[in-house]
Amino acid sequence: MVKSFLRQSPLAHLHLEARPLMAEALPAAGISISECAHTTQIAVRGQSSDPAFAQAVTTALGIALPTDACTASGAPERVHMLWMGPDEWLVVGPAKTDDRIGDKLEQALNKLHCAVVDVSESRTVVQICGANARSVLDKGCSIDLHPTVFSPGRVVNTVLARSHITLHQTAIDAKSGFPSYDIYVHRSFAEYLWSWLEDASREYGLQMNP
Amino acid sequence: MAQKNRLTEGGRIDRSKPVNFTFNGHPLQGYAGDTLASALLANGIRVVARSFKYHRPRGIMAAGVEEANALVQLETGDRTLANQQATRIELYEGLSATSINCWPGPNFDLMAINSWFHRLMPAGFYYKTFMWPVAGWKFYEHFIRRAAGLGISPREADPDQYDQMNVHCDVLIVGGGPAGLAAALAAGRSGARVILADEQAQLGGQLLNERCEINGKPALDWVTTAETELADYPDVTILRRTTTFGYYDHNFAGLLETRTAKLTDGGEHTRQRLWHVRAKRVVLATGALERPLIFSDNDRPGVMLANAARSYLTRYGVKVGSRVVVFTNNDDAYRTAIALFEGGVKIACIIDTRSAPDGELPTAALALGIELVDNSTVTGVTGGRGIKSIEVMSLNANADGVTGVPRMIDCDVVASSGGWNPVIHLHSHSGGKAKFDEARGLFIAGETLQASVCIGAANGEFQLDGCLKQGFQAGKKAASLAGLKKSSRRKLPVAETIDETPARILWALPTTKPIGERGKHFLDLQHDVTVADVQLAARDGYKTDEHTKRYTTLGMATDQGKTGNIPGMAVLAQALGVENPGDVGTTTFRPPYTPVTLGAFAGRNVGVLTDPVRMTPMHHWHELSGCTWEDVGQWKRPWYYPQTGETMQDAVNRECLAARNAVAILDASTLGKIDIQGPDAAEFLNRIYTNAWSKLAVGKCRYGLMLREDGMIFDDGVTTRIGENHFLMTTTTGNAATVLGWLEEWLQTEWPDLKVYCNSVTEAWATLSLCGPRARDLLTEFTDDIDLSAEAFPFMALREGTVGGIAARIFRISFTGESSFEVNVPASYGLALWTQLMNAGEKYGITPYGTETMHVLRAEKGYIIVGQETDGTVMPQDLGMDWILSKTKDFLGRRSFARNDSMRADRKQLVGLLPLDKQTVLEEGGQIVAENSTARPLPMIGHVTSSYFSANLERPFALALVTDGRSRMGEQVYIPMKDRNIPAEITSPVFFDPEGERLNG
Amino acid sequence: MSKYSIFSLARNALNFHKNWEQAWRSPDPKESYDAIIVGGGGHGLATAYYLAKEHGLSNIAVVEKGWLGGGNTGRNTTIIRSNYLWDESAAIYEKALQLYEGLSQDLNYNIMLSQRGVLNLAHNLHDVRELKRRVNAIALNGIDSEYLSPAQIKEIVPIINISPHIRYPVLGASIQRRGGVARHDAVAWGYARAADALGVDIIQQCEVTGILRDNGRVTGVETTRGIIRAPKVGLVTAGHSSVLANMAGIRLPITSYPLQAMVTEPVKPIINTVVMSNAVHCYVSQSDKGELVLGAGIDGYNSYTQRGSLHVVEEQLAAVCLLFPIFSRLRIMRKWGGIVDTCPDASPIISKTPVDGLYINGGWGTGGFKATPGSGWTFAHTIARDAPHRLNAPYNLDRFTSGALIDEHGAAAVAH
Amino acid sequence: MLLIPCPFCGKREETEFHHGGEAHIERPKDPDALSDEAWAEYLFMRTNPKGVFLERWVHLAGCRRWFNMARNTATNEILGSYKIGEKPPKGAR
Ligand SMILES: Cc1cc2nc3c(=O)[nH]c(=O)nc-3n(C[C@H](O)[C@H](O)[C@H](O)COP(=O)(O)OP(=O)(O)OC[C@H]3O[C@@H](n4cnc5c(N)ncnc54)[C@H](O)[C@@H]3O)c2cc1C
Ligand SMILES: NC(=O)c1ccc[n+]([C@@H]2O[C@H](COP(=O)([O-])OP(=O)(O)OC[C@H]3O[C@@H](n4cnc5c(N)ncnc54)[C@H](O)[C@@H]3O)[C@@H](O)[C@H]2O)c1
Ligand SMILES: Cc1cc2nc3c(=O)[nH]c(=O)nc-3n(C[C@H](O)[C@H](O)[C@H](O)COP(=O)(O)O)c2cc1C
Ligand SMILES: [Zn+2]
Repeated sequence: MVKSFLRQSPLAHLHLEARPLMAEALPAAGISISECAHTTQIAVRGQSSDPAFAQAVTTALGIALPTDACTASGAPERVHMLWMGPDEWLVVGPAKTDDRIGDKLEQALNKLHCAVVDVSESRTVVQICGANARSVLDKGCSIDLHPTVFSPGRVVNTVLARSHITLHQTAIDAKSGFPSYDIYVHRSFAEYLWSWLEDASREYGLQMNP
Repeated sequence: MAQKNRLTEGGRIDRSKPVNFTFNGHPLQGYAGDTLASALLANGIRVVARSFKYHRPRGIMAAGVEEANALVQLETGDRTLANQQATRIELYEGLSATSINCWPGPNFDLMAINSWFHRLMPAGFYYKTFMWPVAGWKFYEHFIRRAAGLGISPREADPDQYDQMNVHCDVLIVGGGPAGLAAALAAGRSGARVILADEQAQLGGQLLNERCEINGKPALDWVTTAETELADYPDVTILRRTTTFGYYDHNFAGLLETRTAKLTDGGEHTRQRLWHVRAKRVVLATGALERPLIFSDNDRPGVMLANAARSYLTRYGVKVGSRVVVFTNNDDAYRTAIALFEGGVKIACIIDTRSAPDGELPTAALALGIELVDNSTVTGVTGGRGIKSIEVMSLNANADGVTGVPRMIDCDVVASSGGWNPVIHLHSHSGGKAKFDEARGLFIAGETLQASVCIGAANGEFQLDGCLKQGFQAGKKAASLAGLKKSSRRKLPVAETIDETPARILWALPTTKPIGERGKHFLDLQHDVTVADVQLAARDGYKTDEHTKRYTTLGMATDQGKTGNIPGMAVLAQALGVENPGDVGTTTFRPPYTPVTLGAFAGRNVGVLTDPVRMTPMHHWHELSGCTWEDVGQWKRPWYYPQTGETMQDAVNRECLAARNAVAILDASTLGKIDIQGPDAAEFLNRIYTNAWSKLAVGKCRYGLMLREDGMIFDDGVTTRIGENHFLMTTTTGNAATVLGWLEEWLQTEWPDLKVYCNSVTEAWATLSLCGPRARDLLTEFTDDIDLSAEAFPFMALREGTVGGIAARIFRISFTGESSFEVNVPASYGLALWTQLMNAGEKYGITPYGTETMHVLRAEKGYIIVGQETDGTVMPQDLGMDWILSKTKDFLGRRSFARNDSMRADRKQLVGLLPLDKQTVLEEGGQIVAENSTARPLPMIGHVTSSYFSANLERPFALALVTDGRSRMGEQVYIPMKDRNIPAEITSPVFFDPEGERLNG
Repeated sequence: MSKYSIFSLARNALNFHKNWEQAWRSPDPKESYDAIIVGGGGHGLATAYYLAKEHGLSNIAVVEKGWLGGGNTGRNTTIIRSNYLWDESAAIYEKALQLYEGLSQDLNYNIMLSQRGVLNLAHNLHDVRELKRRVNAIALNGIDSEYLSPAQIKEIVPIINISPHIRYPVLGASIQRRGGVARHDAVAWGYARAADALGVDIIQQCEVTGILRDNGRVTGVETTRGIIRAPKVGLVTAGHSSVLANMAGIRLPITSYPLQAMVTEPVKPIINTVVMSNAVHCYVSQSDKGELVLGAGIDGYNSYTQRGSLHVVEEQLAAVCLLFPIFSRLRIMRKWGGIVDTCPDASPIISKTPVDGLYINGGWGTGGFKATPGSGWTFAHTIARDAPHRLNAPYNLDRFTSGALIDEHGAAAVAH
Repeated sequence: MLLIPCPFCGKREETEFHHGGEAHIERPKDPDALSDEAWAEYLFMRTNPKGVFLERWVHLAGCRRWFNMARNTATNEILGSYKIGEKPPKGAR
């Protein structure tokens, strides 16, 4: 029904895919950033104290409801769920999954007092990783990202430079110890944030992934 | 005569690396490792600057941050820096510095004429004069301003970059002297995350200036070992050239790092980085600053701090003079005498205010054959641009006068020491108290409000061994309080303890005449504040420390009184007859510890990164179309789309006509959209909005008005019932976040029992608003699953389906008064749909329109804009919107209608205005008067809120708020402008299609 | 009081300035007075001065917990102007400005009033509309007020960036040429000296800790230096308005916030006027000594700490660098905070209270320095006559009940 | 620079929050029953104490939750934060 080729991420006009891949040119690049466009994002609101609610979410998605503050559940490359607040979660599905997550949730939660809102269009995701990823984030973010405090699976809603973001540490490279993060940013702020990241990364050498 | 005062060996400079620079245009040479000050001294330059008020010649008086005299203008053009302390400028190749505040130069300065009038210019003289004639101050001020001000500001934009970094740590250690280094080692060994910051390029603090030992080896070896060890700990960060400039609540500190050795130029790097540090514990190992002795004409070039003289010798291999007098009240200055003596400098004598000092250090100095003149003081200094000799006399029994025969001593330097002041600035910034140590005459840190501690010299511990011990202890304790229990059993370093005998604290030293009558006893060298000034302040009645400071400007210069404040306050205490200077106290310490560049505070929030520009999905289409932008909150919205050759009015006319006669399209994506769900959603809206919501049918839209509790209009918008328990609210662009906040606030804090969830979906949707008689025709081409006919899809209804193959919601709502379709599609399809509509709409004359046309069209209909027709003082009744106020339920703000002022009959009311000449577009913000008069004051009855030329009405028109406006229909009023009063008639605020036929069409 | 002049200065110079009289005495508090003014800021001292001068009430005391002028009077950015929107505001601020214009002579103390003009910038169309509304209203009130285009602004302030492409472009400005700055400390000291000469007792280091009442009437105050009695007590304690009112069982519509300001290192004259931008919360002028005096917006939370948060200053200075890119390399030499008492309508309170004989003057928020003479003048009238003057009648406490607020928010997100 | 303990997210920088004024001011159940004075009291009158202050904050950039906090306005010392509906920490009353 939907002509997906008409779809444009908020950074599409920057043609990031066409920018030279600088990996070879800059072997020491400390930062790599890329846009991960068109993920499915469903805001779920409900009472975590209500076992029926938690159960229904788990049934629908096959992953547990993260009830601990600032945590995620599920594997980042599959459907996963981010804690956004004591009664608020963000369900995230990879870009190419079908859009049925929302329907499944709605069905499962049908009878409960809750809200399921498809906000896939509200934000885009910028992925950042590399040796200096933490330093780049530190330039604009007041969250303590030290590995003893912030590790894979941690999620925070916070401020980066002058925009609100959700920051999710998705992984840490076993060999290098370098972290990877997903940054969720509202689409109207995306270009600003991208410019900011490019600027902050410059001193470390920046590599862009398609 | 190259570097005539440079020793052939010694110091931490690199003689193999000469560095060329110029001072006041003269080419000179120093070495890598020099500061500008040490290089100037090496070259025998004495007069570096002129003083602020009297333009007296001044030399270098310190070797660090406390320098008050030697300020220079560094470089010229866009990279120039004003008022830089020569003592803190690391020498670099090609450096060029000039003296400030003097003309033609520091050696001969025309403004020195001021010093002839010095008697007329005591503290606060300007309060007592310049009052005649009444308008005279403007004239005097002009000259005073030109004489004041030190350096010059750049005249071009700053080419350099600054940035910021936010970090957390277990322990922040400020100061990398022995105490700070020891603390860092101890904390680092326990595995803590440590930041060690020192303002200097090298760690070591006071050790850099001394020739002392730790563990029986040169102390600097220990420093190097410590640095190496610290470098091995991944969680220890050492920041050199980094000043902790401010210490704020909850252990937050601001640090300024200068990132390059070349002070003026960031090159490829950011020039400076401002660190935000949030620490669990803070250790302040900021050392102590030596204070000078205050004697007559103590500002002559060549009078300097004793430890500075030592520092130039030991650290820079520079002899500060050829015959040095050491003048002291304590043992420490004897170190200077010994060091200088051993470095080959002739010591004319040591003058001590004490009688027969017999400590280890005096004994050692005397053993070298240096002459001691005890129980004495310097009573005068001869030589204007450099000391030639000094006069010395014995102190009388009370030490408040002198006795005996004056003795003249030839010398070119007086190295003076009045003891040391712990650097408690940071402690004080964060709310910590200072307490006076009477025995030693110094202020140390008292109670702190933060998780912090002062150690080492900053804590009044002046013994190296004690500093090391305190450092280790503090570092360990801080780490443990931060939660790290690992302990190390390494041996602590030891240093020799040299017992020092007590100092004899005398503040202003007497001379042969009463103070102020012979020479000048300077307290604040940068602001030319003398002991006599402080005494005058006390006499004039400015008796608190804070009054004296402000009356005399003591401590208000760029050095913020690092050397002058404490003696100044002590002098004040004496003048007031207060025995204990602690009872007078210190003036408030404030950030920054040393000055911080504005650029560093701004960080990267400059240029394109100043503030986010929020963009809709169609932003770049608008950009390419050449639209003119309007800033609305952080959004950019197209204001109008001029075509070649068009004026703004031409473009707006064209857009307006298209909207009423063909089809026009607006990007309305910026409107706030809030998804509201839950069984109590309708009840919630009943409370928030002034009208009733329970009976709104699913699929229908309704306009709503929100009030603050004081009854004033706060926002408006259309809300649609999407399902039984599901609404979609729209808000004004500028208020989107505020309204969501408002809803959450009421839900969470006042009505937690309501089962409602609110979620922002503003950004999820692109909103394309089509209006005009051909809108339906165009849209019909794009949808086959929605019946767009007026019958099937009436005004104020919602339909869901597809548009151009994209899932869409269409609302039949209108802000223009035309038949309209607001098409909402998922945001990432917005641009595609927009482009398609533009292409397909060409045959209908589709015209994109901006906010200006939107405003004209809505005003033609008398629709208000919150923030334009309202200003926080307007109630719905004032706008004739009583119809929207429910009589059957309570809602926010309703109670306020019953207040006296709300019920006044003569409130301002919304009306229309038609300029009588049918030509003049009234000024928005124009005031309205009833009387055609040029008298001033002239009573005003209202103001123009919106005003436009209407292409559809073929005339200008306006909306206005006018006192009792609704009963003035047809009255003539005037809008006074500079040159004339413009007559206009009061009308109904609805100018177009009052029956609303087009809406439903 | 011996007169200050160039002649007295010369005369005293011969004597090494040893014979000056004290600017004011430091008497111990008497047991009772006809009136007590609590708060030795500019407003309190002006009130005392005008009580003595205009109303012949000289058996009065000004009681100050710290040092004279140590409150907001001593920490403000000294901007003076009278270009307010509403008639009520224009009237009282203009009265103040007119008193300022002769104040140095009236007090025989040079307060260095420098009428170098005050500009208020507009950065978007909404600002422009609001500014024009104000300019027109002020002019009709007979007060000088003009609207300037960017090019005209550039003529007056050559160093300002008027590029239309910056994030907050300068689209226009209002100017009041009679506006300017004055030496804040001198205003307090000048009033203190003149009031003292008229017999007013100025008592420093004396904190009021309680307000004595009997049967709904005020009878005096309790202080750290004992009880002082008086049938009339005026509270003029700015940031501490609520604290004092609470002592008399009165709650006020006031919240106290930190407000920060700062000075740069001194440089040769670079800006000859005062530039304010409410939209981006910053304002700039250059003092006679050469520092740029810069003010920020208020911090976001109640506090009595006289210090604020760093991010507020950072945001403000980023805006300064945008408007004045040449300032980026200058350095902040000192920054500080004051405590401002803000009212919901950004207008002050000069009023009787529910307690007989107790009067309050406060709520000046971020903008009361400019009002000092007018505030003292009307408050003195209110205390002396037990009834407000026409100029301050609108500023009564009742307005919060009736709803007749004087909303100067448009003007006064930051109203310096 | 306050470090504010959000009861849900833990300690975060002041910049993530928005201050909501005095806590525990309840909206009158029946506004019509109030005198103008009582309504003005609810609308405008505030304690504004120097000392311990019970105030509201919202974690705007974080979990978007409102909560209460006890803070000493004379020192900025935070005595604790607590959820809406809960009682202030000991020592704050
Ligand atoms: C940073 C900053 C910038 C500003 N900029 C401007 C500006 O540019 N233009 C402008 O017009 N206004 C400005 N203002 C506002 C202006 O400073 C104030 O409105 C004005 O100074 C208030 O004067 P005052 O005499 O009422 O208060 P204050 O000078 O504060 O005097 C009140 C006095 O009451 C005393 N006091 C308090 N409690 C007690 C007690 N219990 N017992 C005895 N005494 C007590 C205090 O110690 C204080 O001295 C600014 C304010 C600040 C903080
Ligand atoms: N005998 C005496 O009379 C006497 C007096 C004072 C000091 N001393 C000697 O001085 C040494 C004191 O050791 P210490 O470690 O306590 O102090 P220190 O003076 O050796 O070190 C303090 C360091 O802190 C730095 N610093 C100060 N403020 C700073 C700030 N805001 N930001 C960044 N860096 C800052 C300074 O540049 C310096 O490097 C000992 O060797 C002691 O014996 C002796
Ligand atoms: C208009 C104005 C100009 C000032 N100029 C200076 C100055 O040149 N040097 C300085 O050190 N402080 C200056 N200050 C700040 C004061 O030193 C002081 O910080 C301020 O009055 C607040 O008092 P406090 O810091 O003692 O709390 C100035 C203050 C004001 C209000
Ligand atoms: Zn939170």
